[in-house]
Amino acid sequence: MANKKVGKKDITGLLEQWSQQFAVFAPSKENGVAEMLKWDGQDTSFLDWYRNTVVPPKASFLPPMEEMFRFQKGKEGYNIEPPPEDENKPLIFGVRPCDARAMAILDMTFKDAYEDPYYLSKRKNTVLVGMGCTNPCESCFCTSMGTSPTDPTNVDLMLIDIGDEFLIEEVTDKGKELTAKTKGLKEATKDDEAKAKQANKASYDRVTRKLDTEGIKDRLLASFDDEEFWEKTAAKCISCGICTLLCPTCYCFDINDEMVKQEGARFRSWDSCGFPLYTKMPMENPRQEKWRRVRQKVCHKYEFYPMTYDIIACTGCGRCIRLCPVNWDITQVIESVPTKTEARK
Amino acid sequence: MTVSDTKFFAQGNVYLPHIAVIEKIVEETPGVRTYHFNFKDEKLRKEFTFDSGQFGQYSVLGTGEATFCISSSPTRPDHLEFAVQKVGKVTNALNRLGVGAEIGFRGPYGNSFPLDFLKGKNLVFVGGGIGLAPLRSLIWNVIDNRDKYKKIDIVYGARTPADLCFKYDLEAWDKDKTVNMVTTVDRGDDKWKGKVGVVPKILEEVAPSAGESVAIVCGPPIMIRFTFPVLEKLGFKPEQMLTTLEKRMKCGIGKCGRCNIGNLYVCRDGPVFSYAQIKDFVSSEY
Amino acid sequence: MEQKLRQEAKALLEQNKVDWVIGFEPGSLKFTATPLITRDKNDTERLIINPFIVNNLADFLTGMKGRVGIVAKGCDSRSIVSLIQDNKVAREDVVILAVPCPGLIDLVKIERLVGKDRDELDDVTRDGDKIIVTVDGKKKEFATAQTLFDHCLACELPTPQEYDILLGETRPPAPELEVSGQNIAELKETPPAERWEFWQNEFSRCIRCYACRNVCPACFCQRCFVEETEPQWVMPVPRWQDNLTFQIIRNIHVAGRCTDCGECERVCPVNIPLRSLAREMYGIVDELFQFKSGMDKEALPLMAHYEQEEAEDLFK
Amino acid sequence: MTQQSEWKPKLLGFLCRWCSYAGADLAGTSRKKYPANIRVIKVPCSGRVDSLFILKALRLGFDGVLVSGCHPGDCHYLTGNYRARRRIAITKKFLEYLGVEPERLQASWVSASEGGKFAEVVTEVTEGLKEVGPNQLFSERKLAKED
Repeated sequence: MANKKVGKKDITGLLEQWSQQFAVFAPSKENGVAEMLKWDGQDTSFLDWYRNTVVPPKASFLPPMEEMFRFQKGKEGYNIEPPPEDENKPLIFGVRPCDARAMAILDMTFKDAYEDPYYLSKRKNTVLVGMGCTNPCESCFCTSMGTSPTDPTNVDLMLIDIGDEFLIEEVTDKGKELTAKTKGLKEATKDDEAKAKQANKASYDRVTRKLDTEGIKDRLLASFDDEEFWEKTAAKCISCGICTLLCPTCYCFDINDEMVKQEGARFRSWDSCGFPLYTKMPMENPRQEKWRRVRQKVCHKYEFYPMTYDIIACTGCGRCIRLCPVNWDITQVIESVPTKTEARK
Repeated sequence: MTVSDTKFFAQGNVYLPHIAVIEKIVEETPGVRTYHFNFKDEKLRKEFTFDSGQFGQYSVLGTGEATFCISSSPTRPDHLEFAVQKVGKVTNALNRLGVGAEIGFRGPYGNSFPLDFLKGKNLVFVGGGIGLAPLRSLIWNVIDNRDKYKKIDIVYGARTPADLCFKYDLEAWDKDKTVNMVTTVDRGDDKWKGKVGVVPKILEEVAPSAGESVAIVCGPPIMIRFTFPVLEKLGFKPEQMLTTLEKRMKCGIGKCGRCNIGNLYVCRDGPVFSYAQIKDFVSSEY
Repeated sequence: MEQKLRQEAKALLEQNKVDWVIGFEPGSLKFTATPLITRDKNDTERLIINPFIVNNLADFLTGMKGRVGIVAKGCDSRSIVSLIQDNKVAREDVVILAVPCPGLIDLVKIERLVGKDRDELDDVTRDGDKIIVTVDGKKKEFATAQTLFDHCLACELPTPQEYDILLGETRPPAPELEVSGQNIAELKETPPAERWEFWQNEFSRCIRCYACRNVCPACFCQRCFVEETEPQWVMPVPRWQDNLTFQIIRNIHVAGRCTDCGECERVCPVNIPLRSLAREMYGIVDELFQFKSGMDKEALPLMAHYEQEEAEDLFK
Repeated sequence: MTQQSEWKPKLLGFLCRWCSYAGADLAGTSRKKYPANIRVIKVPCSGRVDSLFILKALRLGFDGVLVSGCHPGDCHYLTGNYRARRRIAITKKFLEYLGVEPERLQASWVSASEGGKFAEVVTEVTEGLKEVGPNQLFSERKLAKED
């Protein structure tokens, strides 16, 4: 496919063009941490410092809090009002391949059996412009999880850094449509694409952290009842929600109602299997102990998801490693799962 | 994996509840009430169908949503029933509602009892406390098509005689010659003349034969955990043992992630499971 | 000091004086130490003491059964004493291995000074009063006042008072309150309406991960008021009104228990300046009731005691 | 400002049943004049008032909260008001630091015989609230930047 290219100094112009049709979100450090914020119109300093955001792009499809519907209690009973059609068309600039792959993993759940209207409508309305990593973090291990710092598969457009320009790979029709309507893009030459390939190789080798997930599904199944192992693994965990709420492949949510006088609404908000009340039933709580909750967190991604969708629900973005208050490291845990895969008791 | 039949979606959105009106309330025990309800929307009232074993998400708008099985049988579609034990925020709110009050309902969700698999077999129902609610839907379904099934044994127990739910059903099944009704309580009282003992022990006494039989178990987790070994001792193979499991649920459609047992979601892949499906995880996750 | 710690910890386990040892071992990322909780005496070989042992290990005590040998810095030991005051931990169940703490290095400050993220630095070491950062092979020196945590610069008890084994000579407190309070100062000058709007914006970014609560040794309730559903005081959704109410009440609950260990601000993934709130409450409690949390294990907790005359001016 | 004159502050009073509630009764029976926009919750002791009640009141839209109990030393439960004093002092100072107007949380000691003092306190608190204006603290104002 004929790739395009754009100079790094023309990025501002490019984003301005796109801002006419889309609500452009780009990385920003305004609040002291990297996050996707509405692009303020001129700042493109993120091209130098940006590595990855703290809150993953999943937050624009499954927001930390979302109103599902409103209701009013009138004289003749309840009236339920679904949310208005959201017409804003976001464009997220700078999505990393690990987060893009994570959204493909989330799609599997939100499309399975019943379609989730909220998540899927946002997914359809949003354009994802990916950007290849040139400076992976120490905690990143995407190359061990079936993707790479420049993997274009799950975004509409993919920008690869080739010196002072970006090569733009058109991945989906939405992407082609976008570049067709965008002025000022140059055609990529053969040596641009050679430079891109060479840049991809360089980025790939800069991911130092490795993880061998060979046979992990069976190892976890075999050690599912190994309480001693799970207690040792969960010892230092403090059951906070960082590694799950900020994980791009975590999708658990809670549903709550609020009503003031005669009007109310039902909310959906992020939840975590690490929280003690996550499975609490009035009579008992199957996962009261911390080690059971840590086991669920690990097994869901490396055993249950593979059993159901034949893919490990982890893309090696490294957030859970670098953001954990006690430096609980998923790669160390996976390596330490007992290797004996003899039949279960 | 249940196929998503979208015909019962309210306004095309799986999460929006339909409005239903409570028509009758039956006090089963001091803590348990059965609600008879029907949809406000006439068209839906006629078209709504479900299978025994499926559940719904019931809303007290402003308080929250909770999961209960549909405890009436599809063979008696004039109204729908569900039984509620007063234990938490939504169940307390439900308890404050009277006849004529409006609740929300969305569903039916989950799979159902495999009627074809049960046809032509002896059926052993093992119920505990309010666990009889899902079984009740299947029992009346089976009794209304009595000729399709062979012997029926029902072993049902509760903590005390006052805790026995659906007493009127127990009497009806006791009178029915074609049904062997065994009721027990953990602790009897002076007026109680029936059996005394926990359900698994009484089941051992009843000792139903495993040949051409299927056992359907539902009750508190402790009862389920002790019933499976008894059934195995009686010769029941894992495929011959069905159960409906109860887990904390929020979405009811396999999205919010909390009702899993191993890789299976109780709401989407259940709530009816064969013991074969869940024996890897049930001991440590239920 | 590390060598002594390893020997003492191993001895404690060998002589069955404790069932558990809690300390620090090297982390899986550069310049991090991670808590080590173990019963196995061989694991004590991995125990370390370096300028990155930031966690307040007292937080683990409330969840442990049996006797515990615990490595404690000054602020950690004050948290342990505070837990003893609240009868959450029995003094005889705890063997405190005291670390005279020189103050810990704040990697966020170094990242701002050097302009590089922590995993791009080659080395960060401390030499007396200077912190030496090696990046791209070049060495840069910074003063401790520029690079230590704000709470370390304001530390009133670098060496635990309450201990069983002291792992080095006592360090006298040398608080540099002026430098330490810089980040907090300019917020206090802004007019009230602006301050409230500042906190409104900060807490609109909170995602309710509860790391600030779960990492805090003073937050030891079995079931937090935030998780109560009957009555539903605070909605469990990350809306700024509920996030702010949660944090206000949390700070009131830990008043007199918070020892300003700075962990709440360090662990917040969205960088909300939580220590400004904790430090303010720490100051209010000191100013109104001259109460220093976790200093004296015989003293009654703040809320379990009162004086005849106090805070009269606030009452009509 | 016209809006100011129609608007009357809504005040929530936590009155300890042994002293201040009786004081309020006395103020009523002896026809003492005081603004009527106080809603009263009778509490067994001022020590029963949790900071969460105060926050929840402000969260639900009350313009001000008054906590009133027995004078230190007269408490029916001996130490209830001492504990309340520490808790309310901390809550008051902390809310002021956060930017909440000091007039929004007031506390007073009113004994059963001080009907007059109760009327004065309520009048004084209501005047203070009139100056400060309606409680916009938790209202859904547009945030500074739309993110």
